[in-house]
Amino acid sequence: MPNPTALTPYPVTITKIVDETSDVKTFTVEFDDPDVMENFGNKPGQVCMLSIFGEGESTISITSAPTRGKFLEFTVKRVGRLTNVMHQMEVGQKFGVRGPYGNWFPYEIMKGKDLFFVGGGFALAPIRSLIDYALSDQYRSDYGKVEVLYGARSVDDLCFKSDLAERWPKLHNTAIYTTIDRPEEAWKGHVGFVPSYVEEVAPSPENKFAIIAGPPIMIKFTLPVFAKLGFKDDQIITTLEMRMKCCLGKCGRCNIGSKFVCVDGPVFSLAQLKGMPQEY
Amino acid sequence: MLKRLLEYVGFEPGRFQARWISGSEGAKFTTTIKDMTEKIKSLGPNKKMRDDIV
Amino acid sequence: MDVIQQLREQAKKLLEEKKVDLVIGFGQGTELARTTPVFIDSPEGVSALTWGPFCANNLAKYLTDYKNAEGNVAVVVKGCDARSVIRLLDDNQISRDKVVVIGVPCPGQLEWQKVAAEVKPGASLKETADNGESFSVKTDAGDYSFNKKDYMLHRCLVCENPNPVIADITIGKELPVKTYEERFAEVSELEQKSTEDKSAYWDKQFSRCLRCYACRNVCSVCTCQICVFDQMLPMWVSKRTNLSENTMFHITRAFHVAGRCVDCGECDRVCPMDIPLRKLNQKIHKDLGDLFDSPTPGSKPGIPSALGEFSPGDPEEFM
Amino acid sequence: MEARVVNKGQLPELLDKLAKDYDLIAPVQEETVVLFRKISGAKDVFLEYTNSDISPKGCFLPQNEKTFNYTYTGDSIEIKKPEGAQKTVLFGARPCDIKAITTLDPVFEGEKFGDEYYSGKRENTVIIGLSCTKVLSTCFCYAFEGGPCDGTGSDLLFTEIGDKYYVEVYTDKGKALADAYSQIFSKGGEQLAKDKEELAKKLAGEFVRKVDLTGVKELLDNNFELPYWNGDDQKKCLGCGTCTYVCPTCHCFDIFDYPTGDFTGARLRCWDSCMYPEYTLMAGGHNPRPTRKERVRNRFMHKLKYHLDRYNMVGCVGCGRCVRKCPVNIDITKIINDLKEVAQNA
Repeated sequence: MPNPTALTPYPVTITKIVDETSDVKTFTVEFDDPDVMENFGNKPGQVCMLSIFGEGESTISITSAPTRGKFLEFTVKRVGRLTNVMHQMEVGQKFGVRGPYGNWFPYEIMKGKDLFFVGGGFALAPIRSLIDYALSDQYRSDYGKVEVLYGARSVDDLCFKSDLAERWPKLHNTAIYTTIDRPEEAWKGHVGFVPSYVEEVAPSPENKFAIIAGPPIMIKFTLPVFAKLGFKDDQIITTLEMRMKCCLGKCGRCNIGSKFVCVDGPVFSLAQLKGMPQEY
Repeated sequence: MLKRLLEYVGFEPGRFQARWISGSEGAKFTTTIKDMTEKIKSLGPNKKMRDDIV
Repeated sequence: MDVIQQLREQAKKLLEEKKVDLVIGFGQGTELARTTPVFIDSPEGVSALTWGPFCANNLAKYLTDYKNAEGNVAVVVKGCDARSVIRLLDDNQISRDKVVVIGVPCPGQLEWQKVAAEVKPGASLKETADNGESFSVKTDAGDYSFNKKDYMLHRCLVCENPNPVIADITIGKELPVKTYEERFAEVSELEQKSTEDKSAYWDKQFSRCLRCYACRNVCSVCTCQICVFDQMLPMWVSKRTNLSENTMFHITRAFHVAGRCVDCGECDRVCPMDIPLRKLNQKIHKDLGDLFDSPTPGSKPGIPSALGEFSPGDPEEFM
Repeated sequence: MEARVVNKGQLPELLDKLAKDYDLIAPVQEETVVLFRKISGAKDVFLEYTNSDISPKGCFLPQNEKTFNYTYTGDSIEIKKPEGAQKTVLFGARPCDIKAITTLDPVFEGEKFGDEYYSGKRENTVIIGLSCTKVLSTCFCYAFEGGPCDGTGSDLLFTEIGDKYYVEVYTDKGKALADAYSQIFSKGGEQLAKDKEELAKKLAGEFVRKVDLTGVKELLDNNFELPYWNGDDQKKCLGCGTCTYVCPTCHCFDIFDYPTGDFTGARLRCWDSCMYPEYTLMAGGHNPRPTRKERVRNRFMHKLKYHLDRYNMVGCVGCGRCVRKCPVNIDITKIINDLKEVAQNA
């Protein structure tokens, strides 16, 4: 029988808070009850429902790969009521988490392929779980070259600076391309929008998957670039964001056609998306 | 208008009062507040629009 | 030529001469005794227009949807609907030159459920006629007569003015304006009751409310951009139904339209739970009369909204 | 199929007994509206109705429901759940409404995750259906394999024949209840079975609303952007929630927290409607269904296609409430017939 108590959140304690940018923070949390973490079994790309009692719940993707350890990381941008309260919380405080929900990146069929990640703004978070998974010691050998192209409006808006600058470049067979929209003196790296940068880097389509996540405007201009480079629709994977309340496929609001993003998604290939009504 | 509407819907008269008191009429202010509190005390706790969440 | 013929002629002319790009009128509904709003944008489409004792909707509500659309709009209005047009104009919700008002003096509207219960199911309507005290309804399964006293909507029994007070085109002849000695009989009768009885009466009604907001969405003068009950940030009121939030909703809704409600009675008609909302609005109309002796809003152009204006003669109960 | 007989005269006695032993939910009349409420005895029951104004869906998915109480101080979290569902009997529901409950089952119990609140009530409730004796002009349950005397989903189905009720036992739960009150549920009744067949045949001929679904699903499968959806329906729709709140197969709900103190409160669940503008409004301001056209299309696509795609059951049971209650007479049967024509000309 499917888990009937799915609506009840489990308490977690905040163990670390990293200020990614002025309005984006990454929370590292651990379950108070260790064996909840034990058989939590989250896979890269899945989401959780975070509960701040008194404010409500919000769907946030797990940004830490399951291989990183007995904790979960959530990157939260200050947008609405709940996220505002979260941004005032300190280490040691608790909130509720339930999940994991949704499907996950098809890392099985990605085995033996190169991976080209494209992230925009703080939306690098949902795909970071797959990046770390692919770069993890257990599974690194399963994947080819791992490239990450990441862009943000300005230096202050760059998320996961330590991963981008120190941790990821040192790992085997990786290439990190970071860009900001407009030039700033302290910035030596590439300047320009993500779509044009992808055109510059011009990844070859064969034996490669492109995983894209970012604001709709960025995705709108990046997809044609990949098409021009010869990527077929089922080689391009993205993760969607929708308003969600139950995250269990019942409350009916996150539907695109007959698919519920919270149960059949949030990870979709471009081929799937093209087969669905353009209402998202 | 609102006072009559509230009474029409079943709030006790006197539970809602409106007074125009200028900054200099300190005395009138105190008497008005005193009258109101007595009136409301005599009416007892308000039963309408009670929150039912326990 | 009967009203329906004239209606179609006028609409056709307006569309052909490009005076308007859209005519909003009544079309035959999916039940014998029902009509449904139709939006006609081509001269050939006017054949869908109809008229009769089943045109209860207030079409003025749709004018706010087209206030920024390019092109003009014609709308068919009854006496009560015309008051909505005036109120929308006084509130600057719509611009006069973009609207062509087709006024039809209204002999009263029947309650479709009551008529449907009498008529043989599946019959289709042939024609209707107003015979003063009753309506004759001819169908392909026999003819019926419905006397107004029992089958008409209550609001039509105390209709203030069947003739549209604003109309660029008037179709059909003027109808006598009735006067009533006690227009607010129901309200006064409820006013006399004790506080407990009044509270019990309204608690019983409001406890049934589903908060489906049909009464708010059908109201032609409810024209806020984002209603306080739809706001998420901050979330003033939840979508939960309980007596206290339902009571708050109805008091707030009635008070927000105080001085602008034209008493078209649509909120009362569309409520799926038959909550007597007109009895609530009528109380405000009665107070408007008593306190500021202002007539029903919209009954004449240029009446200031009672809560939007003040004059030295206003009563000052609160001094 | 086992059968029983109950004399109409003994119905009040049965209902009084049920009201004592169970939470009895039955149709009552308030002013001019027929609703389902918990009643204390037979005197409150009102059975002279064909289609109640509100469906008995609230018996399983109440309009408001508390999922749990919480005490939260930022450093400690405590969750207390309400106690489970009581033993309940739902009496007097019509076949179309009961069939609607069977369309809700896969949503709440079939997906990857269950729902303890819904399942708790479902297991603890005995459904006693009541066959129709009349057909309204807005009824079209025949179009969805239902029928005025169809027993799908009922534990017991009463059919009024003369001064007796012919009772069909569909499930063990029903049998257990019938046996528990055996002095009222007398055995036999086989000869009444024929009378029930005649009643069913008579009623089947009384439907006036012609609904023909052929070709509609296929048309909707291949066409999302149909010009039909730009038609009058989306112009006249007022965007109120009436059609979804009276519909027995609508299951959308909203979850939110209701603080009752600085650190205490309750997480509540209540009905929601896809016709409201902020139903899909996201925190960032983006709304995938911004105008009434998308919302009206989504509602009817859900009823006629999406529910069928996910659970292999059409999302409508033909009760006709939305047809009756829509302030501007948007009619799902007209939409089905129009779509059939669109499919034929395509």
